[in-house]
Amino acid sequence: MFQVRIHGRGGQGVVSAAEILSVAAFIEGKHSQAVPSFGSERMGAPVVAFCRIDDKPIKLREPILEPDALIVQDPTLFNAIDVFAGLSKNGYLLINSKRSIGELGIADAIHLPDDKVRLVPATEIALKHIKRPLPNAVLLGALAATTGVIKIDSVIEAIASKFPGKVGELNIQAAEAAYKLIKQNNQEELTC
Amino acid sequence: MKNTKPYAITLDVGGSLLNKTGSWRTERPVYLDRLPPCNETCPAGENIQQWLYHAENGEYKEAWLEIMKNNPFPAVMGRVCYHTCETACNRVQLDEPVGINSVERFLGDQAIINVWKDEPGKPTGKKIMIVGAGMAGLACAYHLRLFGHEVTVFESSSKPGGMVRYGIPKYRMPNEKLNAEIHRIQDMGVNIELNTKVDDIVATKEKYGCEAVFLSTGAQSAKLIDIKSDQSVPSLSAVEILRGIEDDVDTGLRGHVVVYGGGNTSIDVARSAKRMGAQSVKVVVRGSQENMPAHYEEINEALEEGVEIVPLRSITEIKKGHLVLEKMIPSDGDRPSPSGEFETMEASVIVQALGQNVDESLFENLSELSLEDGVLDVDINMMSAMEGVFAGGDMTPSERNVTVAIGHGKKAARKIDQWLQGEFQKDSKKNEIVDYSMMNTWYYSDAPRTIRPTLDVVRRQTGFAEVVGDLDETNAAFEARRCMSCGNCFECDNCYGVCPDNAVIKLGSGKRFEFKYDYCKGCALCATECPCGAIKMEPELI
Amino acid sequence: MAHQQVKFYQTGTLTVGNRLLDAENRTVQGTMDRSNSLDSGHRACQGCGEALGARYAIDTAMRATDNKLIACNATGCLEVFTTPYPETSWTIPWIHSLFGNAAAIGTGVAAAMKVKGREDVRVIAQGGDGGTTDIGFGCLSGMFERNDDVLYICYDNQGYMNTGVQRSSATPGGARTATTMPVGPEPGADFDKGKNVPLIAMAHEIPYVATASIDRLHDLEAKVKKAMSIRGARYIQIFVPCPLGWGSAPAQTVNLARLAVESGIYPLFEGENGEITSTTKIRRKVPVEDYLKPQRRFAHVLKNPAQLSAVQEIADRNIRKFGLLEE
Amino acid sequence: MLKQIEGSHGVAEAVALCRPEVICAYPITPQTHIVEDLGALVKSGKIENCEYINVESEFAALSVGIGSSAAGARTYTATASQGMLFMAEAVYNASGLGLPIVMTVGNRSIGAPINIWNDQSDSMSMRDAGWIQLFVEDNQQAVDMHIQAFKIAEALSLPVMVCMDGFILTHAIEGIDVPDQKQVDKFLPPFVPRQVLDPEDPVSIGAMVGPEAFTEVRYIAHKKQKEALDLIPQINEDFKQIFGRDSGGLISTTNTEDADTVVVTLGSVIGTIEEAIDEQDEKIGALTIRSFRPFPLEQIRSALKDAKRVVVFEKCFAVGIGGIVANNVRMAMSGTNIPVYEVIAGLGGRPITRKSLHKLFKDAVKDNLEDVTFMDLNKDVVDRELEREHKLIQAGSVAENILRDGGVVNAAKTT
Repeated sequence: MFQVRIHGRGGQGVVSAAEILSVAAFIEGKHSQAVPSFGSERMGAPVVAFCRIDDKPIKLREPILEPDALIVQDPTLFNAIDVFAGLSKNGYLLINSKRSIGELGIADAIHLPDDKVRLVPATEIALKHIKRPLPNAVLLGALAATTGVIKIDSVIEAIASKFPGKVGELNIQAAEAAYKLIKQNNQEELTC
Repeated sequence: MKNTKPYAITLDVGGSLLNKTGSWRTERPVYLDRLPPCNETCPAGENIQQWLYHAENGEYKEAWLEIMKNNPFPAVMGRVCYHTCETACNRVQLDEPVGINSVERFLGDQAIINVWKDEPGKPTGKKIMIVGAGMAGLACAYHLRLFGHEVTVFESSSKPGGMVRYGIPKYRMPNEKLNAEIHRIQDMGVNIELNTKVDDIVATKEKYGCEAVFLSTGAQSAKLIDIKSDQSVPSLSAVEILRGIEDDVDTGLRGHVVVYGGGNTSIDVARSAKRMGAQSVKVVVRGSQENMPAHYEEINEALEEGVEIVPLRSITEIKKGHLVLEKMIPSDGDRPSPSGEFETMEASVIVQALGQNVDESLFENLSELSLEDGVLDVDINMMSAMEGVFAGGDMTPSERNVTVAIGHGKKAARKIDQWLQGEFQKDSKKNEIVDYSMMNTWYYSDAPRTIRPTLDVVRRQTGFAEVVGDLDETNAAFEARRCMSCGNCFECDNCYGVCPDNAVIKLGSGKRFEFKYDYCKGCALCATECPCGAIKMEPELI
Repeated sequence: MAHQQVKFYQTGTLTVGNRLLDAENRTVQGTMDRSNSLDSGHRACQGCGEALGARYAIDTAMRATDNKLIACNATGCLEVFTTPYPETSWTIPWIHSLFGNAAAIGTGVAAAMKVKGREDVRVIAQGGDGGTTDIGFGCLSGMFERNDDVLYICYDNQGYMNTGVQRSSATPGGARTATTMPVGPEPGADFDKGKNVPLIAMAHEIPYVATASIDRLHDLEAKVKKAMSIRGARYIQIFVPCPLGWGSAPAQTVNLARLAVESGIYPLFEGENGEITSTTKIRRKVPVEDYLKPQRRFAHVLKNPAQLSAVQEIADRNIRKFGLLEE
Repeated sequence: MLKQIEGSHGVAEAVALCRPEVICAYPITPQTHIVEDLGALVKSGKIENCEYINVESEFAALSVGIGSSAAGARTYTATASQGMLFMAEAVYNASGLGLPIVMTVGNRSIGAPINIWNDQSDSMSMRDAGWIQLFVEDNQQAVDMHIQAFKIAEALSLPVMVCMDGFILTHAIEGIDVPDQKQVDKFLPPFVPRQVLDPEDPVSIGAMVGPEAFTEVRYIAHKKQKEALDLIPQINEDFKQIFGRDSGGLISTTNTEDADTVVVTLGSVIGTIEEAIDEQDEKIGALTIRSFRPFPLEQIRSALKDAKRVVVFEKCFAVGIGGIVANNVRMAMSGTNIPVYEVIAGLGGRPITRKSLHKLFKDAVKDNLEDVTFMDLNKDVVDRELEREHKLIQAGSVAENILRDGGVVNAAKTT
C-alpha cells in the first residue's frame, strides 16, 4: 500500500488532489481510497487530505499517520503544523516552493535522501498555465515524476474526468510541465 | 383493496356516527311558529308574514291567494286600511316598518289587472241572507261562498260598497278598484239585491228560505248637534257630503269651508273641499291637534294640501256669515273645558263631522234585538240575542273602520258555517307573539342604496296611491323582502349551517328542518342565530 | 369579493341560506348535499367555533375541488376531538402527524400528488393558532416561501385550548389564560405582544392570504373558494370563538365572532401577492365592550379603564389601518 | 459499473436508481453531499418524475416525507447529528404511522460541545424510535443497502435508516460498483402503499389512541420488527441473486468460528479492526452488526457462543451507564458466562488507529480490560479537570477547560 498525505490550505484544491490521485490509481486498475481530513474548512485554513493506493481492497479507515509521500502545497504551513509527522524514512517529500530546503529553514526536520525530496515552483507553474495559483494538479504531475507510483497519463486522465473542458486542459498542461521539469531535474542529478 | 391499514392508527370513515353526542344535552332546541305582531294586530286576521313570504319571491298570485284567505278586498285595503300592522311591525326597531299596505295594494291591483279569481266551495244547499253590502257584508258573503253556501245580500243603496264607496273620497279610493273587487265576489255567485231596504228580517229570511242572517248595515246616520244659528251659514252633515261626492251631485262646498270634528271623516271632507275649489278649508276641533282621532298620515296630508286645523275651539253660534268660537282649555282628562273667551271665524258653509249612528229602524219589529249605547251587541260567536242572526261591522261594538268590518265579515261567516253544522268551534289558541328580543336581527340586511329612496317615498305615503303612484313589480318584491318573517321559519338555513354537530337535517325547499337529537349537544347556536325567533330551547326532562 | 348584489335583502347574503340567490351564489353550507367533511359524533365542546369553522371551510373546499381533497391536521383540539380511536368524524382523506408540522405534511402530500399526476387532488393543511403561529410557524413559513401548492387554514381561537387554555402568540392583550392570569398590576396577557400571521404570510408574497370569521359565512366561503382557484401557497385564518377558553356561553359562539368583526377587533381582509386587495366592511359598528362583555377571560379588563381603552385603541387602529368602515 | 466516486455520490446514485418520487433536502454535515448530488440529478432530469424539495429544517424534511409517503410516493431524505434530534419527533411519528421512508444518516456526534465529526450517537439517539436501522461498513454496502432499504421498508411498511459513518464513508472516494437501472428495477418493484391518502377511498391516518389500544399498537410494532429479522436476510438473498454481492443481512462475521476473542462493532471501523487483527497472531475474530434495529439477538448469540470473551467496540455511549451496543449484546449473551467488555472509541471523530487497537487487543486477550474502556482517553487531562471541578464551584465550561489544558485556547488568544 502506498499512502500519500497532502497538506495545503482551504481553497488550494487539497481534497481534489487526493481525489484525482485516487482516480488516477483507479484508472490503472488499482484500489485506492481518497479521504479529506474532516473538518469545517474555510478558505485559508490548513487542510489535509489522504490517498491510499494498493493492489488489494483497502479496508483501513484510519488517517494516514505514516505517509509514503507527503505533498506540501503551501510552505507557510511549516510554521503552523507539524506537516512531517510520521513521514517514513524512505518517504517522498514534495514541496511547493521556489526556495531551497535550507532557505525554507526545514533542513533539521527532514531526514530523507535528497532524491526523495523535490521542491516544485508549483504556484508559478500554475499561474503560468492556469492563470490561477492552484498548485494541486501541478504537484500531482510532480508526484508521478518523482515516485512513479502513478503514471502521468493516469493523472492526466483523472484531471480530465474531474475537470472536463478548458479548466481540465489547463491543469493538464500545468501537471505535464511539472512532470517534465522534475524528470529533467532528475536527469540533471543523474548526470552530475 | 384488502384492508392493509395499520391497527388503530388508521381509521375508516364514518366511525364517529357511533358516538351519540345527543346524550350531552341538557336543553333541546325545538322548532315553533310564533305569531308575528303584524298578524296579531290585523283586524282582518291576515297572515301578513305568510303572504309577504310569497311576494318576496315574486309569487304574487300565491301571495294574493294567501290574503284572500282572510280578506277579499286587498285593493281596497291597500288604500284605506290604517295598517296597524305597520305600527306593530318589529322592523320599526331596526329601521322602519315594512310597507305592508303598499304591497297589499300592489297585490290587489295585480289581481284586478290579471283577473285572478277565487273559486266558491262545494255547494252545501244552505242559504244565508246578509243585510248591507258594505265591507262586512260583502266579506261575509265571500267567505260563505268559499264554504259553498248560497248568499243573498240586500242593499238599500243603488251601489254596493257601503262607507268605502260613500264615505271615502275617490282620491283615496277609486271606484274602479272597489267595483272590480265587488264584481269578483259577485262572480263567485253572490247575489246582491240593490235598492232593497230590509224592513222585516224574519219575513225576508223566510221568503228567501235562508237559514241564517248576517246584519251589517253599518252606522250611516250622521250625528248632528244643534248650534244656535241665524241661518246665515248653511250647515251640512259629512255623511251627506261624501255620499253627494260619490253620486256627483253639487255639495255646495265653496268659499270658506269649516269642518267641525277631528275624525277621519272630517279630514276626508276637508280634503275633498280643497279639491272642489274651496277658498279656504278649516277643521275646527274641540281638543288639541295631537289628540285628534284622525289618522296622523291623513292629517299630515291634509296640512300639506293647505287645510288649516283650528284646535281647542268649540262652535257656539252661527251669526252673520260667521261662526262664534269659544276657546277651550286643554285638560289632563278626556275633555277640554270652556274658557269663556270667544272669537269669530268667517264661514261660507259648515260641515258637521262629529260621528255616525246606527239606524235603529231595522229592529223595530224585533223584540229580541235592540241597541245598547247605540250599537247592537253580539256574543263571541258574532251572534246576536236572536238565534241564527249574526251581526258585524260598524253596527256592532268595536272600532269602526274598514279593516275591522272585513274581519267581522270573515269571522261571522266562519261562525255561521259552524252554527249551520250544529256547533260553534272554539277559536284555535293563538301562538305566542314573537318579540323583537327573541330575534337575531343582525341578519336582516339593508335595502340597496339605489332602491331605498323610492321605497321610502312609497312607504311614507302609502294609502294615497292615487296621490303618489304605486309600487311597481320590482319595488313591491323588494318591499316585501324587508319582512323579517318574525317567528316563522323562512328557511334561511341558519340552523342547518351554524350547528357545529351537523345535528340539523334540511328537508328541502318548503319542508323546513328537523333536529337530529342523536347528535345535538344542545349548544343553542341554532336558536341564537335563528333570525326570526322560530326555535326555542326547552329543558330536557330528567 | 364577488358577492352577488343583494337581491333578497330580507336577509341579504348574511344568513346561511337564501332561497332567492342564484344557485352559484348560494353557500355550500346551505345545500342539502354539502359534504359534511366533519361529521356528527365528534367530541368538540358544545358550541365549538372550531368545529364549525372547519366544516365551513373544508366543505367549501370539497365543493370547489369536486371532492378531490386531502387534509393534513396539526395536533390540537380539532385533531383530538375528531379522531379518537376507533372513531373518526372526518369523511375525507385526512392525516394527523404532529403539532408543528401540518404545513410540511401538506407540502409532502402536494408533492406526492404532483409526481403521481394527480394535481387535480388538492391539499389543505390546518391547525389551531398554537400549531400555526407558534410551534408550526417554521414549517408554515417554509411552505409559504417555496410557494407549495397547499392551502393552510388556521383556526384562530387565540390560545392553546387543547392543553387547557394557555397563551399563544395569537392571544390578545388583556386576555386571561392559564399562563396569563388576571393578577397583579397588569392582569391578563401583555399588550403589544403577539404576531399577526396573515400579514407575515403576505410578507412572503404568496398568491393569496385572507382572514375570515365564522359569523360571515358567505365571505368565508368566497375566500376558501377563491383560495382553491389559485395554485401555490395560500393562507386563510378563520376566527373561531372557543366557549371553553373564553368563558362564553356556547350559544354565543357565532355572535362573538360577529362582535369581534363589528368592533374592528378582528379585521377581515384579503391579500394577493403581498398587497391587500379587499376588506370586509363593518356593518353595524359596536364598541369593544360589546365584544368583551360576554367573555369571562376579559372580565377584569372591563373593570380596568386603561386596559379597556387599550383594547378599543387596537380596534380603532384596525379600523383605520384596514379601512373597515364604509366611506 | 465500477466507479471511483465519493461515498455520498454513490448513495445519491443508488437512491436515484430506486426511482424516488419525493426527496427532501436540508444541509447538515456530513450528509450534505448526498442531497446536493440528488438535487443535481433531479434538476438535470436524470431522475425523472421526482419532486426535490429544499425544506427549511430537518423537522420539515421528515415531515414533508411523512406527507408524501402517506400520499403514496416513494420518499427519501437524509440527515445527521443535530438534524436527527431536530427531527426526532417526526422520526417517531413516521414509524408510528407505518410509513416506508428511507433516510440516510451520515453518522456524526451530538453536541454540546458542537462537533461535526463522526461517531454514532445520532443514530443511537433514535434506536428506540421504531425505525429499522441498518449500518454499513463501506461505500459499496452503502450503495447496496439503500437499494435493499426501500424494499425492506415497503415490504414492512416501516421506515428504514441507513447509517453510514460521516466523513469516513460519506467523504471517502473509493471504488464502487454502481448497479444498473435494469437490475434495480428487477429487484425493486414500484411502491404499493399499505395505506394511502386518496379521495376515492378516504381514511383518517394518525388517530389518537388511548390506553385501551396503545399497548397493542406498540406490541404490533415490535412484532413487525421481529418479522423483519426474517425478511432482511431474505431480501439480502434476493439481492445476491441479482447483484452477486452480500451487502446486507443482519450481521457479518470474520473468523468468529475459531476465535477466542470476538470484537463486535457497527459500521466502517470494522475495516481498520480487520487490518489490525490481520497484523497480530492472537485468535481474534470480528462481528459486525448490520441490522441494529431489529436487533438480531439469536444470530449474535449463536455467532458468539464459542468465544471466550466478547469486546464490544462502539462509537457511542450512554452517559451514566456505558456502551449502548454492549448493552444489547449482553442481552443476546444473557445466560452465558462469556464476559462482554465495552470499548468506547472514536467519539467526536477521534481517529481509531491500528496502534491503539493493538494495545487494546493485547489487554483484551489477557482479560485485562475494565468493564468500560475509553480508548485513547487522555487520562491526565480528565483527572486534572475533575480535580479542578471538585475544588471550584464554578469551573466554567468543561470543554473550554480541556482545550485550555491542551493549550489551544491560550494559543488562540495569543495569536
